[in-house]
Amino acid sequence: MNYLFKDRLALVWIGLTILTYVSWQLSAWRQQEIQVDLAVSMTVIVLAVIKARFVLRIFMEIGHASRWLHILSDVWVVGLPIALLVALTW
Amino acid sequence: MSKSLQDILLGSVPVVGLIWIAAFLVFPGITPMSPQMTAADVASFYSDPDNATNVRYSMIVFNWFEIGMVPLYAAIAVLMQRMSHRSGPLSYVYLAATLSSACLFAAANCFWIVAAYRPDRAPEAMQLLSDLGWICFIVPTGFLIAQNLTVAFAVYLDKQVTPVFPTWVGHFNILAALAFVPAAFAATSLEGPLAWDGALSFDLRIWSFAIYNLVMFLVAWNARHRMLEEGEPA
Amino acid sequence: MTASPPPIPSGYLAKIAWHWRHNPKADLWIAWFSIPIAYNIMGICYFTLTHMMPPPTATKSQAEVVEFLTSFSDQIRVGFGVMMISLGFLVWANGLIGWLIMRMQVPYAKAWGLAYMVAMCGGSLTGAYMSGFTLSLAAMRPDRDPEYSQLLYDVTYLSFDGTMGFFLFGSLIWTVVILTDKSRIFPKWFGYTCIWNFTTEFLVSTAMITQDGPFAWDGTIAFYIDTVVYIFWQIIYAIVLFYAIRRVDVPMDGFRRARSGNVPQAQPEIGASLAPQAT
Amino acid sequence: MASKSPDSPLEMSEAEAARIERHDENPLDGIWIFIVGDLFIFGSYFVTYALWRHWYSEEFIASQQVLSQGFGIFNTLVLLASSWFVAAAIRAQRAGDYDAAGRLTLLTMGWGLTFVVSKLTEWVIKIREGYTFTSDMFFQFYYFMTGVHILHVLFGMLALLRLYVEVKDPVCRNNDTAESCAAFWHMVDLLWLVIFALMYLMR
Repeated sequence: MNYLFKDRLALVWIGLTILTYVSWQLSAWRQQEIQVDLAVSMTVIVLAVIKARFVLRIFMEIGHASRWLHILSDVWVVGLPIALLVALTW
Repeated sequence: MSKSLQDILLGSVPVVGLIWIAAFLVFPGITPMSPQMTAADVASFYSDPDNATNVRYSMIVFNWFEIGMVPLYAAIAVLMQRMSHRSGPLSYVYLAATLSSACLFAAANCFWIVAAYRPDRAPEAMQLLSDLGWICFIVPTGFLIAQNLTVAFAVYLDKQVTPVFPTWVGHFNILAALAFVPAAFAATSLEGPLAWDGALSFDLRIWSFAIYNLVMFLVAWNARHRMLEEGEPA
Repeated sequence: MTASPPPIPSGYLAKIAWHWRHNPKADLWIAWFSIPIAYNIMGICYFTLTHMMPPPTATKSQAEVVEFLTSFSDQIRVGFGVMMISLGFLVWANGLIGWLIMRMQVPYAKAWGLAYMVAMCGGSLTGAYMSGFTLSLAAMRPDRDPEYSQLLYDVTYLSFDGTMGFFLFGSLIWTVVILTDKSRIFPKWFGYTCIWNFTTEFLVSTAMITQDGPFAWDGTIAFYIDTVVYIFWQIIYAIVLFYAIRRVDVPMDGFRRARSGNVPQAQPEIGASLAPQAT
Repeated sequence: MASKSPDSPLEMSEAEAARIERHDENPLDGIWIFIVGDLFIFGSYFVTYALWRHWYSEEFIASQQVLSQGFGIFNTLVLLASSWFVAAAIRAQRAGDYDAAGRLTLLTMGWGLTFVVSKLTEWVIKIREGYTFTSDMFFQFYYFMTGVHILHVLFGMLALLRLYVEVKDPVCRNNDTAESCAAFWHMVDLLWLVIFALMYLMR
């Protein structure tokens, strides 16, 4: 089972778990007053996209795919939060 | 296998054709209902006991035999596989195209049966059912056209020394396809030749369908018997 | 029969005539050309004349439905007339695809191909024919009892969405055969794009529950995104089919053998061994 | 098979002949196109969700409170772990340790199954509480997104099964196919990360 610790895989997994915990705490931060909070929303989304990017690069090794798809995946990672920000302030 | 049994498939076609014609004569469809009839007219048409009886019995007969032309089309599809592009897609296309026409005929049949079943329904509902029946009966010619053009292409591409069908069958199929075109527009007008009781939508469509089936039956019969004489496996 | 044919002429019409007479895959190309032609005619009718795409909202009141039917009555009826004719040619596309599936190196390839053909032809029956009948009927008599007009209106758009089962299975069959095929008639990545179509067909189902919002039959998700995916996929599919026809090694029957004497890359001696039935 | 003919110039062992007959060089190539396309299709769903959420923010916020974040966190951790395991399985496969690769794949499938079960439990609990697809717009999006996602999870399970077969089959195994299967599973994971943020965490 030492393959679980190869290539910093375990490290990445711990990082992703910590990010999940952070974004959860961030969301539960002001549980009493339930209201729309764009700053929290965007932070949570950006954290999710950062996690997605880690999955794409380290777990999924999208660098092995062709250059175009690699670039497109980065476009997605950058474009999604921007598109969501636009939608949330439309 | 005895010789008479060999012809059972194609032999059933003229029998079914005659039954269709008989049922058609019983059905008041020989003089189709005008699309201009009001809802009250349509309701009184179906509540007239004579009409209702005629519709019911002719529709039952049609229901029994609605799929009866398919042996002819299947036989033509098999003959198409003997043409020079033997295993090409055209014969499958032909067979698939026949499916839809038969199904929509069945749908029209069903709507008419429902209309005649409870004629004391609200007149608006009677008119709706009758409309649905007529439109399912007259309008869906796209698949017939595809069917005809498929045979036409297959015949034109058949470059054997003795082709399965003579070339004029190709021309004839193109002609039949053209004859079916106006019926597709039957919904565009309530009167005139394009309405569903008009000369172009009704008479031309019905007659060309009848003649088409008759001619294709004769052609298929000939082709098959020529092949049997030449000793090809049946 | 083996006389070598003339070289391909340069004129546009002359080229078509040459292919008609000498191309060994003439029947396949005829079937292929029905795809761009029929789909474009249908698409134009759907978008400009019949108001099937983009669909009007499901929340229309009965009076609004009547008004809609009255104002677009002629467009709808003429549009569906054209549609009814062009529809038949979809069978050619389905037949071609089914036939190509039969050529694949898959267990039961022939059955897969037939299953595909039947599934897709059934789809055009409910999706295009039924919706065409009901909407043109409704448009034919806009003075009908508004309740029945609304009924026909609902039947139209719901039966239009109700094709999902047919197309779902069609694309599922396609996905399975392309992914298990070893002959590579279609590229593997195309098999995956069929999953997109499969999934979007699946998702139309929400339109049968909701009347308003993104999941209604005119909604962003149930209609617009699905349609964009579908059209994108349709374009890919026409292109992929084009190359598949080029690539497919047709069984050499008399017709194709006689014709392929002229095509430089054909190998008559292999063809002869593949065609025991040709005399 | 040409290889079996006695006068073939190539000497081929039985195993090699079997391999040529059965082996399809990476039957899953081109999966990257699917993955990137899928990301964009899901992206369009996410943007639609954000728009509606913006327009009906009160309603969405109120319904969002009903979801239990516990399930969300649990599912996220399960999928992250599954991604970790399948990445390790690929490392093992590359190193030629097929036993370990098989074991890791099975464990990944276990994680996947856990996710499916937990997701269905969550659904059942919500439906029992009376929140169904027709309840309101938020729940329409909730059931829709999680439903599409679980469809992908099920496809992903098939991919993992393929990966397992691949690993266990000494004739056909190859790294490309294994990577393709794993990539599909990672996509399932990363889509969930965004769905989790949008559905459970957003404020």
